[in-house]
Amino acid sequence: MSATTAPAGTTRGIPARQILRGAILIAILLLALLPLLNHLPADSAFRVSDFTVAVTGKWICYAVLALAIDLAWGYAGILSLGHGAFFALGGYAMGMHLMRLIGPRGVYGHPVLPDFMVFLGYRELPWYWLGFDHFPYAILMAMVVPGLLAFVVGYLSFRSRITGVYFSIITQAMTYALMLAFFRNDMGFGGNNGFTDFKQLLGVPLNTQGARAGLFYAALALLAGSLVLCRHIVGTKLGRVLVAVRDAESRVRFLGYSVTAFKLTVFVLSAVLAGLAGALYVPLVGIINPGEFAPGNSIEAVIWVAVGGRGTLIGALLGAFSVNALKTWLTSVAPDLWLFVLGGLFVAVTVFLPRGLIGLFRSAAK
Amino acid sequence: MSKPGLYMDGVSVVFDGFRALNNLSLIVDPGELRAIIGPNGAGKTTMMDVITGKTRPTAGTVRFGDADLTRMDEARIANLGIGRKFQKPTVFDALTVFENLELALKAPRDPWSCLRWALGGEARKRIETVMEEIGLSARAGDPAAILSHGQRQWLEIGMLLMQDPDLLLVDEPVAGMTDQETEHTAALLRRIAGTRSVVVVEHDLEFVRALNSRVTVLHEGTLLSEGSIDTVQNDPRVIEVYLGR
Amino acid sequence: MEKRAAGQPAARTIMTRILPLLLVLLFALPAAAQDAFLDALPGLAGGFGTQAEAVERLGAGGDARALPVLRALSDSTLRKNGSTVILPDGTDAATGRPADTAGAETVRINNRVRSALRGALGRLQLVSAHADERYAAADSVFRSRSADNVAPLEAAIARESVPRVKERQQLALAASRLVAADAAVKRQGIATLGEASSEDARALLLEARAANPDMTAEIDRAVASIDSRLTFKRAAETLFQGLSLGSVLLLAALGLAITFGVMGVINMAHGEFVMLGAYTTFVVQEACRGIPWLLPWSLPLSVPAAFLVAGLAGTALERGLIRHLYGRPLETLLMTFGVGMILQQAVRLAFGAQNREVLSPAWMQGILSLPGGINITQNRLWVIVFSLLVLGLTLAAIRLTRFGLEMRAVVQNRRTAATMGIRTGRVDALTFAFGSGLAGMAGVALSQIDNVSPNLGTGYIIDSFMVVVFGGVGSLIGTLVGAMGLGVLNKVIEPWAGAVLAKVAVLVIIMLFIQRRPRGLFALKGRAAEA
Amino acid sequence: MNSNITRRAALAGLGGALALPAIRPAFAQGAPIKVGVLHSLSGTMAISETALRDTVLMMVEDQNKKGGVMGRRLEAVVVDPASNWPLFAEKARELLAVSKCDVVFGCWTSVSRKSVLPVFEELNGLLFYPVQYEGEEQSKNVFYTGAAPNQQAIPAVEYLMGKDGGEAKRIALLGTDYVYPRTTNRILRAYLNSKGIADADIMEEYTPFGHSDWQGIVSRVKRFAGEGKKTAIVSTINGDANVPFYRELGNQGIKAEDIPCVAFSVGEEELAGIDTKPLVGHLAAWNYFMSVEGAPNTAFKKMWADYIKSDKRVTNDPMEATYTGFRMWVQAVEKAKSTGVDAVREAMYGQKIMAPCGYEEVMGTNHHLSKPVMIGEVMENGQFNIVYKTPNAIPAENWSPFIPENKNRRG
Repeated sequence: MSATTAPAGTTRGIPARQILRGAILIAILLLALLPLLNHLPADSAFRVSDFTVAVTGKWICYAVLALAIDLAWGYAGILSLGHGAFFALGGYAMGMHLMRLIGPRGVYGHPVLPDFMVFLGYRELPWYWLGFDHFPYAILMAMVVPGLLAFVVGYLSFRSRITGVYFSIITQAMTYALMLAFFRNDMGFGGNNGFTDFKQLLGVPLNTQGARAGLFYAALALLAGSLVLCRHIVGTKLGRVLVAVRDAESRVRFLGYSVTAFKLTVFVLSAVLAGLAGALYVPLVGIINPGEFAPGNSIEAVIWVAVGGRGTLIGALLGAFSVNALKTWLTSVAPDLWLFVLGGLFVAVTVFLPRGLIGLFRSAAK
Repeated sequence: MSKPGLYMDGVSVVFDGFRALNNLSLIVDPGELRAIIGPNGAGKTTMMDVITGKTRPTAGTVRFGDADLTRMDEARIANLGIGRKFQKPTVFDALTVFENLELALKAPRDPWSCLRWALGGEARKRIETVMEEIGLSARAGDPAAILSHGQRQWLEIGMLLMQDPDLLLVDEPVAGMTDQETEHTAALLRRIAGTRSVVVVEHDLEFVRALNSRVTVLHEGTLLSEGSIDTVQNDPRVIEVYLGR
Repeated sequence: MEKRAAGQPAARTIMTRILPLLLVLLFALPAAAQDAFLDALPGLAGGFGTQAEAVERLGAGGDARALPVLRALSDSTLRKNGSTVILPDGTDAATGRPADTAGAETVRINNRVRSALRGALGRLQLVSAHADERYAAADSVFRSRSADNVAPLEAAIARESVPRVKERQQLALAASRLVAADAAVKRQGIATLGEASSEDARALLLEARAANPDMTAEIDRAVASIDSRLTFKRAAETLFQGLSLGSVLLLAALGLAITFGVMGVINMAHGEFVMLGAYTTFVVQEACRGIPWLLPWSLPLSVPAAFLVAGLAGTALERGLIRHLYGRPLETLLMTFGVGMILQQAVRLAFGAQNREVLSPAWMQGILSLPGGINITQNRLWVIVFSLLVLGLTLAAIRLTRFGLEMRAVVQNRRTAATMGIRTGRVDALTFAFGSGLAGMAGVALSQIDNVSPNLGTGYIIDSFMVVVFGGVGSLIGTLVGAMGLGVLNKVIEPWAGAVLAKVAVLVIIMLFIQRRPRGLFALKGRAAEA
Repeated sequence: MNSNITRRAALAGLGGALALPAIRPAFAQGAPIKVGVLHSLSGTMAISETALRDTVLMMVEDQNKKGGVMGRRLEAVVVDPASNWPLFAEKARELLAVSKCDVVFGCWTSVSRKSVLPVFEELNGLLFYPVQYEGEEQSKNVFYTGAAPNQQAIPAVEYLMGKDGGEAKRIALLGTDYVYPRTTNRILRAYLNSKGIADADIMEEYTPFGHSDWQGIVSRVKRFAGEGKKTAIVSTINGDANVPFYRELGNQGIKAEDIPCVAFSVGEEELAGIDTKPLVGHLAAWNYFMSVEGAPNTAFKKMWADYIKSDKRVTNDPMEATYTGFRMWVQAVEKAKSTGVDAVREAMYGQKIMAPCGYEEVMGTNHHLSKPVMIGEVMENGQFNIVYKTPNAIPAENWSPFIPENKNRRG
């Protein structure tokens, strides 16, 4: 919290908060060590497998997505069930860049067109593919496209005072519509198969330990940066207006704040963060496909935040890591039963732990 | 530059065939303190809603100075200098008393300015003064959620003061207050009224008497009677409405 | 004279090759009809080509013994042992004596044989005692495109007393005349077909157009005349399809209109309740298998069963979990998503991931032909009727019953209702159970048009929410109009945008509409709505 | 009956992941050979893929009864990629890098295969892919035991245009909008053009996954058929969408005699969810039908019925392809005397096996199996009446000559 907060009466929370802050720092440092441990000899007890590095990198991207959702939902009360769409759009922007980089190494050896365009009979690159051969442009698009979509949908909705579950339903329909649209082969995004078989990024071949470590650190940097940014925002008056909007939207209006502008700001920012997370996610997992737009994905991401504890930022990270780790573990250990465990967890947390795991820790700390 | 006044002429609001306001006209001069009374369903709250932009009138003119309020949304109207205190005290539970007042403080209201906002010494002083006034200095760091009902009323009045409006709309300010607090509120409102217009909606006739102001009586969405409290109390139409036929 | 229609050049060359053989047979027929039956019979045990030929000969012979043989062949109950053809009762079709059934195998046919079979059976059944069989026979003859049918059809028409059968026979006659050798007869056929309003008649005419260059003008006129009626017919059918899609949406959304629209509970497991209803239908059907006379009624029986099962599941969900989350709709949404995951996997483990087969009773199959040649499918019609019935019952339950009154009271003012002695907890549970039960009933209907699989519900949940929001939350009439409107809109867009874009377009239109009217088509107005 | 199997599968998964020693007859020596199973057990693809998981587990159990491979026990490692494509890649990496699987049987959809392909190539793993697909691919780390387009689509259309198939002159290509139908239809269009069928006589329409309202499309097909030429439907409709599609065909009274419909993705498993009476005579093209006669198939069907403890569950083409692939892999390992991927790959080329379809199938150096093509007509009992078979197994053309760009292909 910022210094503007009045000094009196808040002493009780401080030790717990410091412990938490220390824990985050340690966790980030430990994460930063992972790729290094990957280089240890295979027989070392501390060696971390390729799999662990890759899968942790993926979780980091999910954590950024969770952070973005928490900023909008936990602080401004905007529950978007379409954040997966922003994530996927960012991913598609990066995917388009990676496809352009394949160049003549594709199966059909076409110098410009990606394979799927060749066998679907495209003669030339569609206009919206132009420019994606440049990395900065692709990164820019990974932010602009989700941001723009969030702006349009947000502006129309917030202006019409569509709130709460109605907004959730609208955003859910948005991601569903996008999923259907991206499944169409005629859209020029590879249909159901999406983009795969990437070769390189920034001149580095992708399927190497080094590239994976690089991507891992990029994701970690994005996570750290997003966390710092989000914490800063929620510490300013902007953050306090957002909380006010969450708790009593119309009261904020009578104070003279344009609720639409504030909601729009945070929603667009959140979408941009989600887009960046998606952009890093794609080279890490090696595929982007319209399945990422599936409404279930967005709901799951919101559930990570709920599990961790919303409105705390750290809870979002905790939720994203714990739920996904659990999912990775269970889909191998109990392939037939993991849905029960995960579904049961979602039910239990929402009913019995309204403040999530973080709430549990905090009450334990007191 | 003179302070603006409120001007309502022929205002009607129709919900699904039900006339909440019916051809209501009302003028509040700059600096005036005005009490508005009326039985339940008389249209008091709807009138406030129309002035603050929450409800669009079906017909009629609402002006504040030169500004046409029927074309503006709540935030713009608030920024024109119209503040409102709700019947049910609405403060931001998750924020502290200090933060609640800080949000209300008159300052640029766009997101970017809020992001770059830093609390200056003068602003802090103003907040502290108001906290003093509303008797919440000791609770500055407590979240509003743990305040008592009366304290929440005070906090909301404090927020209204922070807004520094030219017109205050106050809806039942003394509900849940002790007699002493009620007196304190009346005095406060009388004092404020010197520099700005104040419209108070209240049921408590003792409190209205204590305000010592012009009184407007609403009934079924129209103006029934207007004048001093004594004039109004002796108006047979008012007596009929309040005591029934 | 040709035995079969010769529309295409390829078919024609083949026909000319076997034509001499057929002609010989034809002339031999009157003299030795009985021999022809016995001659043709062993052919049924041969290869597909031989079979087809044998079938045609059996049909042309008009021998009474051919009918049971051909029927058995069509039902795949005919068996063969070497070249002996065995009827279902175990007798040798040739001799009528019990046959050696050891090692006998079912006679299998393919489409080519089936096609010949239809023509042959059709001709033999023109004289059937049942009007339905005669109708079907006329239909078969219509498709078999053989000039040989002219005489039997003329005879049949002369005898026929049932108008709809007669009409069908006349059409069949026209079709048969179309391939006649005589030009005048042909013209007669063209004229009659030109008055029909079916795609089949149009196809026949166009087929004849290629074969008869000298009659192009007349055929074109006839086709144009059909087309003018087809435009109307197609518009009517599109409307029906839209209403049908709408009725599916209505069914899926009705339960939500109660749980979400009335109670404000976002139940993401709603689709899973629909799925439970569909599986209940399956279970009821399997239970009925033991009692054959009950089997056709398993579907109607499933309706109350599905209502109960989904309703009980709903009660358990409401009492066990949702009631702890009242006033927190977003948490309810997330929680019920978890419940949905669990239900889906539970059903997958209990019933397997594969689709389950739910039969359609005979009265739901096939096509209903309306005047003007408009064809509507029976099962879709039933779904529309069913959806309107369910809507009617729901409205009646809310407006006319004590429960409905209490429900409305609790929705409008919980505290006042409680002080008046209404047990609000019980009303909540019942309302939610009622909404869930409606979802279960939707599942019964969906089992007739979609997969009965654990994923059944997932495909409907978003559409259902959109319908409720579009129609106006809290308004059942809004849900009806919303569902039907979206269904028709979808079907109108579909032909020129394709199925995918039509769906996307409808979603975008709804989203834009909701921005303009956040409370939907039938919004509750006034102070109550502001709260 | 079914929960029994799933529980067993779950236990197998547990055992695999935790590496619990199974109670088994003694094996000669050496660590167990790990067999990865990468099929979706939840989500949209579970409907098709769970049967393949069971098939692999059945094969592992059977092989262990025979004493394993080279005296070493086989151990199945089951994971659930949950119909989620990035999860497929993640699970593939886990199977190879963490569980150290020597071979993986898995994937159904093309996109799942495309998703795991870079992982298999990077870590030099070995994948057996058992489903018919669009071709245009050949990875040294994958053996494709399902059909390429020339082993399914083209013979089927040839049949439709022949005398027995009704001499179709007009073809409606209906498919789900994804790469397999798109590519297959592109190949078919080129093929049909080469046979003198003009573009005006070809209708092409795509629908989304899980499309459930076929009224409009089926009536458009009827209209398309109303042009006076014999019309047939070629369906590449995928998975869930088939049940409502066939129901609509039946309800709108489209009989196989009038407009036959030949499908490439509809097998016994899919028909299990449909009342097949109105569909009698509609066709499917595969390389195997459960109704194939002969000793190899009888043995296969018995093995399945015994394993699944039910005589109601059907076998289908991808299961047969899984079976064939598994047997071939065992033969190749025994020939190479190693489970090393490079050694096994070399040993795979030219492997022969008498497959349940009743033909001897050979693995080509193009990583694809030679396969016979069979056309079956739907019968009332949900099985197929085989109306046509190629005399021999046909080698796969995974790079279709009907796709002109293949001329520029690298390598």
